[in-house]
Amino acid sequence: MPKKYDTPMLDELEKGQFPSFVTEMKKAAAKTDMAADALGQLERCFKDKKTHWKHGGIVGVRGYGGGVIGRYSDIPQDFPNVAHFHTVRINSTSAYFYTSKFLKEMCDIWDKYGSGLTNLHGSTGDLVLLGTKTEQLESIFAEFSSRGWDLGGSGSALRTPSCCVGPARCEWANIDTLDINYSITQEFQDEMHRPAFPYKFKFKTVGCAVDCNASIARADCSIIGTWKGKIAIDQAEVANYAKKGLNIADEIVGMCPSKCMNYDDKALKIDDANCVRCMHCIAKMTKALKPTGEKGATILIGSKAPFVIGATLSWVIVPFIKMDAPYTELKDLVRKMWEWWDEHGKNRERIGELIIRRGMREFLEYIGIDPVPQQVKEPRRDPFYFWTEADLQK
Amino acid sequence: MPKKYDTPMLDELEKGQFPSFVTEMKKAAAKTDMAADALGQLERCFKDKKTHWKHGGIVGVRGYGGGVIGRYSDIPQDFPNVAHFHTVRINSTSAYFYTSKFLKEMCDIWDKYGSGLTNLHGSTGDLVLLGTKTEQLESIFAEFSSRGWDLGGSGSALRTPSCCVGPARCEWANIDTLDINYSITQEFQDEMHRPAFPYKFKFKTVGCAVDCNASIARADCSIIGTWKGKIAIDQAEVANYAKKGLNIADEIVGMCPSKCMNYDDKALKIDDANCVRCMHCIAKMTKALKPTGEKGATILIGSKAPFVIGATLSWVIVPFIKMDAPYTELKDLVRKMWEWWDEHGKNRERIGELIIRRGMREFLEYIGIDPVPQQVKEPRRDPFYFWTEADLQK
Amino acid sequence: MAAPQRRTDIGPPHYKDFLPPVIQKNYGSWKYHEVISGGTMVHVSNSGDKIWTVRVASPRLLSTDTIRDMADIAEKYCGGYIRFTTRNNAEFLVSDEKNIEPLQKELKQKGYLSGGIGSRISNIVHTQGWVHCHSAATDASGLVKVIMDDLADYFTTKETPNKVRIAVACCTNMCGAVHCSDIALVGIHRKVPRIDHDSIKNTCEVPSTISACPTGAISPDPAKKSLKINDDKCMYCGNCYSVCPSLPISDPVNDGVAIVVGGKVGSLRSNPKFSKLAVPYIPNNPPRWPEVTTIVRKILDTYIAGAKKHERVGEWIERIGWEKFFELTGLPFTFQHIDDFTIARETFRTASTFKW
Amino acid sequence: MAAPQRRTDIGPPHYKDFLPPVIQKNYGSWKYHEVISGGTMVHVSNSGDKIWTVRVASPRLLSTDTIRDMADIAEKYCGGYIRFTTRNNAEFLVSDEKNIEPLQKELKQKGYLSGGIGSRISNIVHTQGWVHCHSAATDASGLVKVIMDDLADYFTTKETPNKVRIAVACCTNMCGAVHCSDIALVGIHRKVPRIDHDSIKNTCEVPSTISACPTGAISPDPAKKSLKINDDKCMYCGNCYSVCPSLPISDPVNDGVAIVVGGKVGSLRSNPKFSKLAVPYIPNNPPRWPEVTTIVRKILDTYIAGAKKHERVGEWIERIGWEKFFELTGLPFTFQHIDDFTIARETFRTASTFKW
Ligand code: SRM
Ligand code: SRM
Ligand code: SRM
Ligand code: SRM
Ligand code: SF4
Ligand code: SF4
Ligand code: SF4
Ligand code: SF4
Ligand code: SF4
Ligand code: SF4
Ligand code: SF4
Ligand code: SF4
Repeated sequence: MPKKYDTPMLDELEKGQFPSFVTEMKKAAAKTDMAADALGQLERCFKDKKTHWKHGGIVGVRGYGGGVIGRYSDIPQDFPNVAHFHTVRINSTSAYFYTSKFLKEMCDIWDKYGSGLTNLHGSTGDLVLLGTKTEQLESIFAEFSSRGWDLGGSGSALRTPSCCVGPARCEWANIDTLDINYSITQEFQDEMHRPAFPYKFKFKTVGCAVDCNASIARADCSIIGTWKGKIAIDQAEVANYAKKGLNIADEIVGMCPSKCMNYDDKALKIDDANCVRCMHCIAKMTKALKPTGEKGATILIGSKAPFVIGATLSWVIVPFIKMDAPYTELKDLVRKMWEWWDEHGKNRERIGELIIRRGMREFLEYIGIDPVPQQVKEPRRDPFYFWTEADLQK
Repeated sequence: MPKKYDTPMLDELEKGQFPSFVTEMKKAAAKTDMAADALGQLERCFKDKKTHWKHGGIVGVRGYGGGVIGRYSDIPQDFPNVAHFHTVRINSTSAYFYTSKFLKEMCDIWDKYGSGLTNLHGSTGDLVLLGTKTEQLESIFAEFSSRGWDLGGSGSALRTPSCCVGPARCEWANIDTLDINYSITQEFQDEMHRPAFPYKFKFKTVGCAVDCNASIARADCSIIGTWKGKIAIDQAEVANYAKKGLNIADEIVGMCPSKCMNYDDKALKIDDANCVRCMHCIAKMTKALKPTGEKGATILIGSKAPFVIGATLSWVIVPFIKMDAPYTELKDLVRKMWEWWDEHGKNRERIGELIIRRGMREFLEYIGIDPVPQQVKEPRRDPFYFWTEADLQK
Repeated sequence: MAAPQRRTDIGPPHYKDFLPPVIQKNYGSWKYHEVISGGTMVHVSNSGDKIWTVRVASPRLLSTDTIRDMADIAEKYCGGYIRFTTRNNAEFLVSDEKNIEPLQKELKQKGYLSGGIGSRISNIVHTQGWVHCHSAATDASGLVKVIMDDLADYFTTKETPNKVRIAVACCTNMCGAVHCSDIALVGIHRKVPRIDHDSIKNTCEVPSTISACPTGAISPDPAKKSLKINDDKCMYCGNCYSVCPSLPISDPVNDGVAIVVGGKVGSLRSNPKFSKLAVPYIPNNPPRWPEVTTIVRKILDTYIAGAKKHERVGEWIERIGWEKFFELTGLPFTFQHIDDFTIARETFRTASTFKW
Repeated sequence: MAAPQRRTDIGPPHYKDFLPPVIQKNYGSWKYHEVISGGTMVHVSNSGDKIWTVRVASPRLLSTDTIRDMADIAEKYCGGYIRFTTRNNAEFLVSDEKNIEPLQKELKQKGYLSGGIGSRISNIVHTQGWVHCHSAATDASGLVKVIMDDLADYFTTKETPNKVRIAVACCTNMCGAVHCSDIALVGIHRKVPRIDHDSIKNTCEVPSTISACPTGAISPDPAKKSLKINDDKCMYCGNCYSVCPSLPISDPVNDGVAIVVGGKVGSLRSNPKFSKLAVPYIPNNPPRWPEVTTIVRKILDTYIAGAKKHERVGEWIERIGWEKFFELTGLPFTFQHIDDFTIARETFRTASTFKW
């Protein structure tokens, strides 16, 4: 029977409508010593208004340089069962589809070797197993890998790629997000498991500009599905929407960012050449509007959290690229990017920061992409710029 | 009789509809040796595709540190009369109003002591006398100052302030631009004539946000007239504009940046609380619309040319300030700004650059202005910021 | 039980093995969807097949007991198929219409909270907090719980003008999408890191610690074989502590929470936007952070009252102007709101066009 | 003639002494104005008084002969009153309606070009160029002349969708409002400054030269008691030459002209905007720079064909998108167009919303 702690502050967080993480911790605490001590220490954190975790050291499984986050308590004397409390990152499936069979197996393993606490999922997209001891890591890895599962990324490595639900259950997917995500993950296993980059690298793939995976905000490489062609209009469905009370003039035409729509109470028209494919009209009138023509993706690079130079959003590198399996063009492009980053990146410098530091030209030239206006919101202001000898000869 | 040069290239620039500066130079060249050599050297520049002027040394009049730009030819052997070719900056009148009497006197003096070439006006706003020799400077100064005229600014000093035509001939002036301009100029004579700032400082005053003096782009301190109150609407005149073919829905209401206008083919309405006072509707329907209420100015700081960190536009420091003569509040504020700039500014650092370097807080606290949302387009993104001990105590 | 045979570099299993048959059949061929209620929607394929999704909230931090229970429910009504969303909700994938009602009933009876679909508030993307991270300036799960308790009606039934995406990160490393969320909370410090001169030589790499500082506040202290911090330049971001354990920065009295608002990631109507600072600091007041929930509620209410249909928080604010945002919410505008970081000048108001 | 008595710090004369009587009387009390023709307008005061303005082009560089002639004309028709505009045109201020026609006639007959009022192209704000500046990478007056010759019809009679403000600066010090103009030309260099090691110690202050370099390309060369320039970092801006005469940068073969577009300073409809790079380089081809006038004309024609009434160049481009601007004008998009200076990242396209 694990030790029980008084948790008056945390108990307050079992009240209220929303499901309580404290209840979850208590459930696990009833079963494992680790979860019990985790709960006890958390109560202490609430009381002290500070974290009681220390910086992690390097722990992991044989042959891998990542996939486990080391974590130690700073008050192990009080909570000995979380003296070690490492996290194991299991590489999730594309778009987080599971079978009950797998989930139950996973629970069995985790109750046996770990705290019984999980995160479904971590922010990057791993199936996060929260809290175990160093000596359990090899067993956990053997249990999972023998069943066909592998660890995700951590450290200066490729991190677990993730994607939106896309073609599996969404009518707007322009690309096969699940397959791209799977294919990238399989292709770059070495880059994921043996950290050798200047810093972390993340892929996120989404089927359209709605971006249900926040790819543009938190992926070094954001792959966003799009199309080249017309938006097909089913005028009967347009009429239906109007009948059901959609104010097409205000809610659709009036909110179109490129002002390329027209509606005269009879027919809706779109000037496709001026559409920026923002997805608003399509999302709000899904039965009436459908992109047609060539499908592919826009590749954007560089988003990340604020350190060191401030938060960034990914920006366009390749406006359009076909995305047919096995995605060789994309993979080759990514390898080129990594080569350049490996060569010039400083320790803890993300690829986007490096591009900002050394300039788009060097990056684009290295990866063999031409400059196009789609890469910028607007051209530069100040007329100071570099010329190469080749430019001058021209 | 001044020497005559062949100017085949420049002669090409006497062709065409627009008045020719070459013709002007030839007129002067017929009278003065200096203008003749200036013309000859210019032809050489056209042929060589490069300037033949050298860096200027420090020249000036007794007791002043500015007002004259030294200039020397790099081929004085070929053009001895422009071996020296200094520029004298005469402080122009507010809004460049002149009498023929003064202009003629000016011409007489200049034919006598200089090249007979002028700029009406320099970009900053001086009446620029183009080209004279060091030994003439005192006489020129005596001639002008004895007639009530003074030199303008140059070097690390206050530069000649300038303003739009404003109340003198414009229905939209919210402030007395000419008087403000005159009053500032008189107040800060010492700052203009004896360079003691870290770098140059420019004032430009305009009567409204139309900004007919480009104040927001090229003044360290931009003073822009505005109002707090309603836009009075003369509906009869509105109807007149409509009758005469103005498409009020498209051209006025549809172009209002704050979308605060409404027109139903009968009456025009403005939601004044949401108007940003952009001046579009007023400019296009001047007979129908008129700002009312309290008049004053917005004070913006910091615009300049691109060196060193890139071009800047001035930004709001004081959203609204009353502008009644003798403008004491403004003058005191400016003195505070200068104090802070003097204390912290590096050599050749404009005040705007200094604010960017040290942060708005330090600047605003020093000059005693509160932070208000009107000073920013949007609040900061990245949540890293300073706290003072006083903040923490609060 | 003998240890099973480990394998390496196999990657995750193929996703096809986890897709319900109706999805396998209609993969990439969905025609449209309809939102049936706050927690249920149906997708219809070109073939006419349908799949219903019943979404329930999850605290994300799940015990194996709860996961087993979800798996049981999935077996009962969904052929064993279940998925999780990118915002950590669980989705029961139903192929047979007649299973929906019993499923919803069982979920309700077991206390699951169904919702998050459509123009509503969905789950809060968040991070480890005091549950697991050494870097946390506040707790994450606790904040999520108190905010979602307060706003639960907007998860289940009530609508907002458009989706409202809330995020929480426990420090400025921002392991969530805080920097692009409609409303987000982030843990911050307000004191200069303390320097443990004794341990520094063994635990920290000096050059990377120095270059971790965004403001260049850190320099070597050769005398002490340690580091120096220029207090005037330090803005308490904590990045030095991320790379050097000997620079602890957490401080129970001065740590707390900042609120940023108006970000988004989708491109609908307007481009992706960064969140911007609304409230620079609220003290940590666990377990229920009442000041935080009050302010979040105030911001949300103001948005709901003022926004047009389909406007996201950031779109609404940009339409009315930030000056009106501060006026309408009653939040004070302080020196902290004025940027002084890398792109500060791009945020300054370079026009006299604003509202009084 | 004995030298007159000098006076100091008296400032300019009072403006009132230079205002025509009708302006003095109606000062601050103007009611409205009407544009009568490309070169004539009338302002009407609340009292009913009127003042007519007849505007003529000026090359700005004026000889005393021409100024005297203008003064004579002003005496004849304007009671001696004349003013100059902020864009260097001359304005004859007429109080008596019957003087207008004779004035216009005399101006025409003497070859003055009347225009610039209303939705037209007004005079080009410009700088010294080879006429007077040591820093000039191109000539200013020459460029102004050839462009205005080409576009003179738009000064006198033809209309543009809104005012088109053109500027010319002969180097990147930009002594005009180049950085915020509808269309502007700026002289640029394309080679690293040469270092005159011999003269440098006498002519240059080392620290200010080093800090003048926006990219940090300059460092001391203690061996030579001189400076070093890192060629890879130099972007040929010429600022070092501004502070140090021993770093000449001008180069007849590689100097030339860049074109920037889309800037404005007024707040009407949209906020003040910076100009952005349209053409990175056109060789200096005096005396008439035919490549420059062709491209300026092309940009202008495309604007006139595409803009809505009242749209400024920058507003038109922002509506259609920069990708369309390059497509419609046929101007090539090059590496030089992509910013790599201080706020580069703010110009990157952080959205997948663009036009093909
Ligand atoms: C577990 C997780 C948060 C969560 O609760 O979900 C997490 C937790 C940590 N992150 Fe993170 N990050 C997690 C997703 C993210 C994300 C979001 C994403 O990936 O979509 C970001 C923002 C996007 C980005 O990559 O910039 C993120 C940005 C950071 C950063 C800042 C990186 C930067 O370039 O600025 C750090 C600092 C670092 O790398 O030293 C960091 C560091 C950390 C460390 C390893 C703490 C540290 O300083 O060493 C945290 C370990 C906590 C622990 O003890 O469990 N974490 N981290 C997420 C990973 C779970 C998973 O694998 O699924
Ligand atoms: C004469 C004039 C151009 C003209 O043809 O009209 C001019 C001419 C010079 N400017 Fe200027 N500037 C002139 C208005 C401007 C303006 C426009 C304005 O004032 O509205 C600007 C841009 C706004 C600004 O202040 O930033 C301007 C920005 C510069 C700069 C860049 C300053 C900076 O902070 O980046 C320099 C470089 C310097 O100061 O060393 C400069 C330097 C110069 C020097 C003194 C050259 C030098 O490097 O020493 C030029 C002397 C030329 C000559 O030989 O005659 N000039 N200069 C203008 C002054 C006439 C007058 O007094 O009326
Ligand atoms: C299930 C999920 C994808 C997944 O792979 O897991 C998903 C699924 C759908 N999203 Fe999403 N979105 C999901 C995360 C997102 C995200 C990412 C995020 O929140 O981090 C965004 C971007 C938010 C942003 O811009 O900041 C997102 C912005 C949208 C929007 C755009 C809303 C807007 O107008 O700004 C739509 C379109 C709409 O609602 O009209 C949309 C629409 C949809 C549709 C209707 C797409 C479809 O046709 O199937 C799906 C059901 C909508 C719903 O839940 O209301 N989804 N959706 C994610 C559910 C998260 C959750 O549990 O709540
Ligand atoms: C005379 C002058 C002021 C002065 O003190 O000298 C002046 C005078 C008037 N301006 Fe201006 N503006 C003058 C320079 C400017 C400038 C500054 C500049 O060009 O450097 C601007 C800002 C340009 C910009 O935004 O980049 C300017 C932008 C305007 C506008 C706004 C146009 C727009 O919609 O963007 C108006 C309003 C309009 O035309 O409807 C305007 C309107 C006017 C009115 C109608 C104001 C009035 O009611 O009297 C005046 C006559 C208009 C005309 O010429 O068409 N004036 N005007 C300047 C004449 C310069 C010239 O010779 O052409
Ligand atoms: S990003 Fe697009 S394709 Fe993917 S789930 Fe969202 S709406 Fe569907
Ligand atoms: S997708 Fe967006 S830009 Fe295109 S027509 Fe629809 S609303 Fe307009
Ligand atoms: S800035 Fe305003 S007040 Fe001054 S001249 Fe222009 S329109 Fe008139
Ligand atoms: S001044 Fe500008 S913002 Fe105000 S009502 Fe007129 S057009 Fe709209
Ligand atoms: S946001 Fe900071 S404190 Fe929270 S999990 Fe990430 S690194 Fe740890
Ligand atoms: S807390 Fe941030 S600003 Fe302060 S010293 Fe550390 S890294 Fe630098
Ligand atoms: S722009 Fe440059 S070259 Fe032209 S006058 Fe100004 S400083 Fe001289
Ligand atoms: S030309 Fe400009 S970039 Fe090159 S060394 Fe000189 S100041 Fe630096």
